[in-house]
Amino acid sequence: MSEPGGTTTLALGAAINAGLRQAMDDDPRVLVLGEDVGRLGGVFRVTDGLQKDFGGDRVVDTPLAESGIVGAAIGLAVRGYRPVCEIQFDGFVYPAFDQVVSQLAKLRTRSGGTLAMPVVIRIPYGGGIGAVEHHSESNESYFVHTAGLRVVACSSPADGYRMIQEAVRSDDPVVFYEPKRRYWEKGPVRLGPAADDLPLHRARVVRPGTDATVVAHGAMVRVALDAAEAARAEGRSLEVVDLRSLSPLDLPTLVDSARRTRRVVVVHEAPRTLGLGAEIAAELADACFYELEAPVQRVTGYDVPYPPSRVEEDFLPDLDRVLDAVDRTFGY
Amino acid sequence: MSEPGGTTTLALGAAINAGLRQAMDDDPRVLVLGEDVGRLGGVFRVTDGLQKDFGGDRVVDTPLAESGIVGAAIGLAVRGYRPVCEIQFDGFVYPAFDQVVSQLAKLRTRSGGTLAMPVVIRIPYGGGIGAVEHHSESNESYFVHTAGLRVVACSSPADGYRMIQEAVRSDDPVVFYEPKRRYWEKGPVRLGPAADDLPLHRARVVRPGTDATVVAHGAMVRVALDAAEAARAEGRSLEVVDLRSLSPLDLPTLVDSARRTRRVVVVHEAPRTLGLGAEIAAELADACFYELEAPVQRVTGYDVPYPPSRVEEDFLPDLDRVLDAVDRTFGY
Amino acid sequence: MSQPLIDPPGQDDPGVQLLTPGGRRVADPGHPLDVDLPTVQGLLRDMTLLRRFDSEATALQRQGELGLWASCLGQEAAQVGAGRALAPADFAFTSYREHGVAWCRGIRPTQMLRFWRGSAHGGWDPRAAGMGNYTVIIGAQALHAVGYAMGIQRDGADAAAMAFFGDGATSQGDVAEAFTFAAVSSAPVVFFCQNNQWAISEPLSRQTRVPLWQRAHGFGFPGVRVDGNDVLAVLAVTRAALAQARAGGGPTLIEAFTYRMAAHTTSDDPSRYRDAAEVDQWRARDPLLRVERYLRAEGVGDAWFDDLGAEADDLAEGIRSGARALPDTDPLAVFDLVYAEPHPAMARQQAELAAHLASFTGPREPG
Amino acid sequence: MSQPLIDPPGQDDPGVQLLTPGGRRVADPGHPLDVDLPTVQGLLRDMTLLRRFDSEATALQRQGELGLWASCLGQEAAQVGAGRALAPADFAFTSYREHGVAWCRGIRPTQMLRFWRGSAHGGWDPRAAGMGNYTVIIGAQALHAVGYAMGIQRDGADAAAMAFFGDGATSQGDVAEAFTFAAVSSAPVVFFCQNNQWAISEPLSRQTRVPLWQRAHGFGFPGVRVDGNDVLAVLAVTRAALAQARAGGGPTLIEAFTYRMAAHTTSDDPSRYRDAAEVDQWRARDPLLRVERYLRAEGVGDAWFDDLGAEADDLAEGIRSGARALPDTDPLAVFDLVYAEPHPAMARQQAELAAHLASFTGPREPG
Ligand SMILES: Cc1ncc(C[n+]2csc(CCOP(=O)(O)OP(=O)(O)O)c2C)c(N)n1
Ligand SMILES: Cc1ncc(C[n+]2csc(CCOP(=O)(O)OP(=O)(O)O)c2C)c(N)n1
Ligand SMILES: [Mg+2]
Ligand SMILES: [Mg+2]
Repeated sequence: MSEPGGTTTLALGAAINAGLRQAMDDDPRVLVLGEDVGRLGGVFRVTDGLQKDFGGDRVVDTPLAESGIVGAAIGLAVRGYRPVCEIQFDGFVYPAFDQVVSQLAKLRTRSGGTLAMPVVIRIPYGGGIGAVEHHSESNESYFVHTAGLRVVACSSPADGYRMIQEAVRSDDPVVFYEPKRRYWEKGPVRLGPAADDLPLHRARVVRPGTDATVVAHGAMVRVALDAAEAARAEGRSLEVVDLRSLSPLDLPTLVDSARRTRRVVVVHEAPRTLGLGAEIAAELADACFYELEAPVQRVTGYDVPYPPSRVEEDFLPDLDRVLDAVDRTFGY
Repeated sequence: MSEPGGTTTLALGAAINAGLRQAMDDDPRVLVLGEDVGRLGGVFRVTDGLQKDFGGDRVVDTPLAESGIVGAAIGLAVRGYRPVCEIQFDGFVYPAFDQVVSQLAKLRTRSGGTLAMPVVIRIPYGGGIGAVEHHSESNESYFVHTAGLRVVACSSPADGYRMIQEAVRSDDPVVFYEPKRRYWEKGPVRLGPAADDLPLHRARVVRPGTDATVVAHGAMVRVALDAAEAARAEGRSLEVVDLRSLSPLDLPTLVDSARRTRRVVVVHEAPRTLGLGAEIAAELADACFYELEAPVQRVTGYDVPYPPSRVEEDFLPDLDRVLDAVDRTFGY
Repeated sequence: MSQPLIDPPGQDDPGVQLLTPGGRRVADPGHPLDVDLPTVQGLLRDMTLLRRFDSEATALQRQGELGLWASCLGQEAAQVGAGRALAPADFAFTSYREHGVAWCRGIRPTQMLRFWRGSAHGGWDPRAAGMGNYTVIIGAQALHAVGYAMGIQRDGADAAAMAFFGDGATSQGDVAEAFTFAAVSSAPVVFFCQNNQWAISEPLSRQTRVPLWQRAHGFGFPGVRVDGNDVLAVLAVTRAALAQARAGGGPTLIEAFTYRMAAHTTSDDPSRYRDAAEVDQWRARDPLLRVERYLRAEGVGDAWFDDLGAEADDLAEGIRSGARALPDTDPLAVFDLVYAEPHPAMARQQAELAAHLASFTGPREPG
Repeated sequence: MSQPLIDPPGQDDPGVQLLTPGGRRVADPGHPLDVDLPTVQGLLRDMTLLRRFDSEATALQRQGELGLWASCLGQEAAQVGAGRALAPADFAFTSYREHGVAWCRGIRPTQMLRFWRGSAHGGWDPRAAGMGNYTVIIGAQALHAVGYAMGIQRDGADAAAMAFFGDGATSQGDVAEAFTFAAVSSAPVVFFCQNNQWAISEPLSRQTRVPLWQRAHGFGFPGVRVDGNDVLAVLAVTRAALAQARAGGGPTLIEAFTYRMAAHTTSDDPSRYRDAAEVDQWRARDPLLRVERYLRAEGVGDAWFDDLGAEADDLAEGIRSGARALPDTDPLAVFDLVYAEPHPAMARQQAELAAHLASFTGPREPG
């Protein structure tokens, strides 16, 4: 690591760790709650060292109960704290669903706007790490459909470092998705304050292009970029948009890109039916009815429970399926 | 009530009651579980009289715990029973979310196809009855997005009577939505067996038309029909499709209608973002890219927690919003 | 196979009692209470006004002014005893029935009625009142109380949180999780369970086969049953539990043994599931009557009671007019409540609804 | 404010014991057990083969043949004692660590390894085996066991269900709800909690501040602690609880006091959170060693132990070759598993994937 303000190279997991550390340094009311987040530093080590440095009162190993974690975080928020909850794996958030959907998401409305809910729920998500059942899910749709929540996903160390800090600073509840299969991938991170950064809820054109747009988030951004690189060999220029914010969607950026390229492919690991691709397809069909040369294509997980790991690669969206979908948009 | 086989007039709630009674008569392994389903007959009286006639072992007043209800139903299903769970109101299903999504929906897959899960989860849903918080939600998207579940919604007494029986007969888990504001609306019901009925997962064209299609389910079917009637006065012929099955969607029926009318409006009470309208819009945009004269329009709840009842009518899709949307489809 | 319903044992043990149904002050060495006469008068005043508010609200519901009402009739002592045990720095998280607790926190009846009228989901600023808004999802608030108490610990504050819930709620996983979180962190929280014997139509035996106060022992903290119709006993037991919590002694579960005298809510018809005789039995243990008897025996005269009656009449009149005058939420304001920070969908949809509402000239067709 | 971690009392009470760590048979009047020598030999055989399977699986994971493995090292007595107490008509619902229970239900190691290899989510037919598939979501299976037991009641069958879970699982709301459902319906279910002192990195004190067996009392049914490293005691206590359940006596919670000798799973590094000294202490209470000592004292000679060693070698060899030969799930078959009845999306997406897979000629690029 280098000096604050300088640029260093970090893996995604370490970048989020650095961001959390910065957030805790900046505001003594930021707490971390979860299973094994303390001494172990989390099963992915994203909270590594935080308990040692900030103590057991600020980095709390909770009982094994997700509803309890989120419910307690809500109470802490009422008391003025800013809890960051870790859900150990995507598939373990469901026991907390009621507290997230009926309490966390609704409390500001219920209180007539008097109670802010600055709670972050970190969820390592997605497949590709050869894990057993419930450890590879992409369940963002449930939260994107839930009014009162904000939902984001980071795809790079630089974004992981910045976005976690912005999520912690938000006075609204933020579900923060971390693409676990990218935890160990490294990238440049500029430490320290950066007022000029892209706001949390803006998408980013990570590769400009002219012939078609590929929209992705989290781990799928790399797949989209690889597809764009491969397409270049075939003489096609693909624009890649990293959504970053899943709720709200940055529609202006999406519409702008769609109007320019006139062809759109959305990629996500979540099941197809009512995955984010549905919303993006519906919105773009509406906003770009005359501009689109082809219907928005969806490259997604299938509508089955996440498959056993020995065959997961067949089920995850990959470069070939993305390129096939791009081809389809040229078939209209 | 008239003789079995004859046609009688029943309110929706009474029709579902009659269907449940028939299902319990037909198969001694059908059980009813829920809060207040026994002596009280449920807060909407949908299970009225069942405990009296079938006994406390088959109609079970459970402890006040939804995860417990669904979890116990799963165990009963493993033992060969066919439990019908009542969730008292839409907003109370979330404590059971883990059991529904991680267990009920996945157990057949997990067991390599050896364990069927013939469990029905009845949910009175939707707004318009002047209720307090959590009593007016339309949360079908969560379950439609969940692989392994089937999701249906009835809109009429005739369908309520038939569809509940088919749901109970299904060897897959079925989330069964009942539009609570229509419980007291009456309609003709043909009692007794009816082999020639529309299959559970088929949509129904409840009013044929030529100029635009309005797709709805549950309580919104009546709103769509009223809109069609009003449109006729303006010289427009609207086709109304009652989805009936929300998962799987009956795409052939939807595509057929869209190809004929070339204009589609989807109506639902659920919030707009990732509501069913998104999926239908995405699918129809894809399947009818050249046929649609306008993008699929969505008339939905807003992306806010369901509002206080004194203003709910402003938030529920109504005839005017449907007609406005139809108008919009003629503006392209 | 049918299993007979097991009656939770101890149904005839009312728990800690300091005032008999006949109005006789009794001592309980384990639960001392030092109250002067004006304090007891104050408690009866609270309960009397609360009962009047409650009956007024029931009437308003019948007149169509409220969408629903969940009566606390019969539970006044439990709610006022607990509510008055709370110190200003404490914080209460309740279900939908604790109007008496809200009353003690200084929340006005009309603020409470905003929820029941359908004008708003809340009705007061929780932080200003020291009490969260009504919570409808059974048991959810127990965890909020524990989290709040964990915050108190971190602040080093001299305060406690209190979670109120019903007998039915003890079956919810959230309540058990709250017990665990509170126990392992020794959080300054008091769990106050009003066992009013019914969860809508289900008797206590559908939720437990042992007295509820015993639940606490399995989690490693004290549980105590108190006569929930004895405001003095409730005050004493709750004060002690709160003091212990504030002093770092960890959580306590209080089971206030009481009875729901009215229907579950105005939508409910209890004649379908319970005997009038049972209700009559409990009428003899009325929480207000015993205090009145005690006060009269102590020499408080008619004049005081007449004044109180007049005050209740005034309150009722204020509630009636106040409830009718309650403004509905501005539909467009709903969009401003959801997020603290700007949100494009809220702006868009607010504009959409504004345009839609503006398009009406005459009355609208119902949906 | 920091609250010190409270050590759950009774950490030095191992619970019911019938065989000391030294191998001496002791009597417990409340827990009689009538076993002959061959039965004890059978139990040691089970534990020995299980331990060999376990170490073989750990090795296979290191070699990349398994994606993950959750070792049951140290918990053999708890699992085999409980597993052998089950009658054929009973049904077990477990977490992911109960390989010993599966072994006793006649499930073959290679069937179990399908899960850990990533070939399938299950690996056996639950109804044929009398045991549900591994359940990963902590605590969920406790409710399934109760529901199954409610079915047994309705069938009037002479059987019981058994739910296995860990110490950490006792914090989950689902487990508490299972206790409530079982208690109020007097369901024939036994809750078998293997308290192996750790939930990944969290010691027991993060989950409870009293011994776990006491949890049951708060719900109104018996709880008992048994030395989980004493296979005879576990057998006796579990047999008795199952017999009571089958006879209509309702649920029991058994806390098997044991220790997770290995890492949580092969992905875990326990050196980050626990002392080797603690592990060493528990080594002295090894569940196999004490039975060996007992059998040798009873005159069982080297020949028998040698045979057992040879049998274990054969088993290991079979596991090694069997695991490598395990077929992966056919990706297209996944679509056939989801629904029992025809489903258009399954058909469509199956065809889509089939076409996609067919399009590859060479190796694919990783995603
Ligand atoms: C999670 C959830 N499930 C079901 C309900 C419906 N419901 C409302 S009140 C009630 C009974 C509550 O009983 P209890 O906890 O004893 O409180 P009481 O009403 O007696 O004060 C039920 C089942 C709900 N509000 N929330
Ligand atoms: C709902 C849920 N939350 C979290 C996890 C992650 N997790 C897997 S095992 C485990 C610890 C379980 O501890 P315990 O119940 O004591 O069982 P043990 O592993 O010791 O056998 C955790 C937290 C999970 N599988 N499910
Ligand atoms: Mg009650
Ligand atoms: Mg453990």
